[in-house]
Amino acid sequence: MALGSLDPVTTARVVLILALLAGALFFTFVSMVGVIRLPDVYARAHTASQADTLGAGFGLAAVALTLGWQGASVKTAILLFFIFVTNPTAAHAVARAAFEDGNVPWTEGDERR
Amino acid sequence: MSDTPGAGSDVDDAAAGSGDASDAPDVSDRPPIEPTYSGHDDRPHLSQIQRQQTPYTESQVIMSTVKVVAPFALTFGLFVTFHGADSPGGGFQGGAIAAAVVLMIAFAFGIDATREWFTNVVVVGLAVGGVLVFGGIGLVGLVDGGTFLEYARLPIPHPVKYGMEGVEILGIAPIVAGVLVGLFFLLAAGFDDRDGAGTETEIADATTDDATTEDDR
Amino acid sequence: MAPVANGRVVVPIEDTATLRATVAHVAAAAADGDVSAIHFVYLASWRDDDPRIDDRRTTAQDLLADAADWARYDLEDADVSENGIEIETALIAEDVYLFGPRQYAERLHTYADEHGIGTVVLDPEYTPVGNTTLLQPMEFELASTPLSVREAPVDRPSRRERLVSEITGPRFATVFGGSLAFYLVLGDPTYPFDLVTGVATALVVAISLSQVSLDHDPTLRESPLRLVRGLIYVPSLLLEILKSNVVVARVILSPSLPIDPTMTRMRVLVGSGLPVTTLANSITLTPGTLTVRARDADLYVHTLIPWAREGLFDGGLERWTRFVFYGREAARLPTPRERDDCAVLQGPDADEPMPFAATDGGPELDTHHESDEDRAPDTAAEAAPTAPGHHEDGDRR
Amino acid sequence: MSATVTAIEAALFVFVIATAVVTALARDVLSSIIVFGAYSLGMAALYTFYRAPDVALTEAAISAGVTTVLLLLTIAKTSRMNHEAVFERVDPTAALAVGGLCVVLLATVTQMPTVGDPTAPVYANPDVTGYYLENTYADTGVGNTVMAVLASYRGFDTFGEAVVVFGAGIATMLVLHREVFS
Amino acid sequence: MSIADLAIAGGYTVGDVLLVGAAGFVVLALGMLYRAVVGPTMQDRVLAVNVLGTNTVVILALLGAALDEPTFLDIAIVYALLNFLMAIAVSKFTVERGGVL
Repeated sequence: MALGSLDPVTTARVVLILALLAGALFFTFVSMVGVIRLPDVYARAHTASQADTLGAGFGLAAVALTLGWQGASVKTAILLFFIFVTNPTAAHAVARAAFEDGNVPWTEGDERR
Repeated sequence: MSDTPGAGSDVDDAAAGSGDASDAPDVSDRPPIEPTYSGHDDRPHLSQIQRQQTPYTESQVIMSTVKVVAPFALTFGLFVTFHGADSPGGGFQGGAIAAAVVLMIAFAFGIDATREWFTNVVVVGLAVGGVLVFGGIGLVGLVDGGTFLEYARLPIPHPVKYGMEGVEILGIAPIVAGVLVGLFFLLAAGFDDRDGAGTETEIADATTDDATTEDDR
Repeated sequence: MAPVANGRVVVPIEDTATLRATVAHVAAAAADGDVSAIHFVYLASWRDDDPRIDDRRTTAQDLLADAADWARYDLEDADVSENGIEIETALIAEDVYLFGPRQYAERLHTYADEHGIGTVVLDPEYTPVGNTTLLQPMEFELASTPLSVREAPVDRPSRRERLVSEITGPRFATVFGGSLAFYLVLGDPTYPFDLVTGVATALVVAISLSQVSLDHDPTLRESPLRLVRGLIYVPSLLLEILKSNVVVARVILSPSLPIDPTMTRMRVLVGSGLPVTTLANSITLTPGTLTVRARDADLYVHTLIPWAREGLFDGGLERWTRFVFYGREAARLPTPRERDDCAVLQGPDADEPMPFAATDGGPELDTHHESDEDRAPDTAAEAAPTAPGHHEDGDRR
Repeated sequence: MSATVTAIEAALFVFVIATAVVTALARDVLSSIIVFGAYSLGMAALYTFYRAPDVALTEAAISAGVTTVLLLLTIAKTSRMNHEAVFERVDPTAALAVGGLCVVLLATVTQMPTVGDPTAPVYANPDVTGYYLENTYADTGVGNTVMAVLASYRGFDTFGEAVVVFGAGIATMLVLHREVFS
Repeated sequence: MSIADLAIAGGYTVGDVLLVGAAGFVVLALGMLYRAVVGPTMQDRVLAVNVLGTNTVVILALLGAALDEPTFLDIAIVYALLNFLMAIAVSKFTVERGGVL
């Protein structure tokens, strides 16, 4: 059966799932590009904590939408909460460790590391 | 790291709470310190060894996050333990998660504070108690004239199901949690908590009688 | 009690189980003639201009009065006339949020200097709010001042008693309720097995973690309000994250990579503990800015692009955090730029040097023309400390 | 599940093998441990994909949380050497020996049944697996067969394992000769 | 019938699409692995593994939705919690300060 033959609510839901999945992949892709491309650990921590968190948010939203109204969907909300609380803290911990280790942040004109 | 033993023990005393500051000769010698908003660097500097002995605490951001996350994580660990019967999980996994919570707290608050909170009695009690409960549940069947771990003879409703739950929850989970936390504490104590830390002789000392180190102090 | 430097002592107090015994100990020392002046001080964990702190101030003042009264009773009981002995109380540090043991120690030291005091007597249970179970750093920080420190030789109540005293409090109820709610959300609230095990779980969690997770008792009026205001905050934060993520994604994906990373410092006006964590994590979550250090009230923020830096200095997130924790009227404050509370630490227009030395006693590092190749990252922290150099010319607010 | 390898399986295999090789070859022990954490992430996803959530949960709880930390503590308390090179220099003889062993072991893989194959011995033997799968709920009243096997059918075995875990803890304490719990 | 079994186009179901999405996440994870391997600093490696952990959480959740096994979310929650432990533990150890605990 094709997508068009479904009732509008389900169609909208499927489209939304696909859109969220695409968003998740896009932002995780941005995160990956950033982690590989950016010049030093602080700059990498930016994308690692932010683009990736947003990507995870989109991905989990797609999962919640797929599961629909059942007990398990609550777990995606819990997951989202944990990720939004722990991810920035983890990035902060890493950046702080780098700072305590004496890494000077890269600035314009420095050699790429 | 060459350091005079005297300077090392000074910090040690202060940290240990005996705090008889009149013994510390260098306190009055220090230049008066102008209190600053965050004057970390104009304090008399600490050698590497001394710094190791200072209770190092994590940044308050990490501390607060651990404070928020820890109750949820422990609840989830116990949830996994309790729900081993009908969904993935069980005593082993739940016990490991609970132990991980203790580890998390140890990283945020420092090992000393954690050991003060999660005392030795609790650690050893969990491990030993778990084994005893597991064996005890097994022996009930034997006492009743059956075989070892014959849950059907337990004097409770749904004996088989709740017998298994009991073994998972009161037996395996505490053993795993207790042993993992115990191992963590053991490793964290390491070789270097004695004076002069970490040299070969110290490791040799650590394996000989403890009485010698009592004299050193 | 061993002779005290000049007979004048300061006792920082807090509502602890051993406070009474500590006061008795100091009074006994005074009765023996070792101590001629006793100053009880309460270090405020709030700021003067916080809304609705009158209750806490009153509580603190009552506690101070109690401590002074106890000391006088003890002196009377020992048949010592109190005339020769000076008993003072003070509520200090109301002008600033205190962060961590170092600032507590510094405040105590300032007070001691002003009143010619040479000794600090610590209640063994004294734990400055925000640093649960961490007396040792406080003692260590005090040890690096010229003050001599001693701990009142009071029997600590055993662990069990301490836990029991925690169990009665609202903290226990809060953690218990939170844990039970979380458990029932995970499980099935209509299934009796889940109810029973949920209560058991919540009991275990509350007994073990209520004293770890909460610094002070949640109040019935303020805490739910904060929760509601937090829920208002979440959507606006999400929108902010989404918006800046798109901007940063464009920067990262553009072939020329037009980034301008700079370390900045911003002094924020939020309390220690959860408020500053919320702010730091919000800053980190918003793309383009990353909290690298949260040292007391100073947040060291790494910014990726100038656009994010401007947004940071506008202080929108700081205002939101103040709204969540202190209410609507507290959110009206000048931006960090107007307050002159922000600084750029790198680049041609750097205002301040990078605070490496302040963090690990390492060598002073110049910020931007430091060649990175000749300094392996691992050895920087171990290098010998140099002479005391710069410190923040912080106006202590 | 067909016998062909799906996209996600292939990607996970590549990931797991890559992390395993890096873990083995990394010069610095600390980076080995960090990459080993990534390896456990891939393994957990793989277990999950093959519908072994119990194993995946164990992998997650033990490997991500506890093993990493215990290994870290061990190297922190002993000594860690810093090296310029990222990778270990490979000794050709040793590589040949290990490679040969791998080939021998991999040769047996072709003889293994595919995942979910109904003719695999583990399913085909009705006396053991079939019995567990069919009668667990009637016998014990629990839905998770893995747990029923562990705690009930093979309860004595599990008791032995629990005692082994306990004994291992005590033995470590004795070996380290630290009176931490005095 | 769960929405994961819903065929949308060319005989592929929503579950299939989610599985392909999960595979895409694994491929992205392979990219991050580059950073975990080459470093150059330890913090880079920790950071990369932390990102990998977040990715794994999403992969597990997607697998749970695609295969219609909601219990997989439990594993994802464990990872979300313990990934954080790993990040703070390792980052603390990468600071060459000794006596980290």
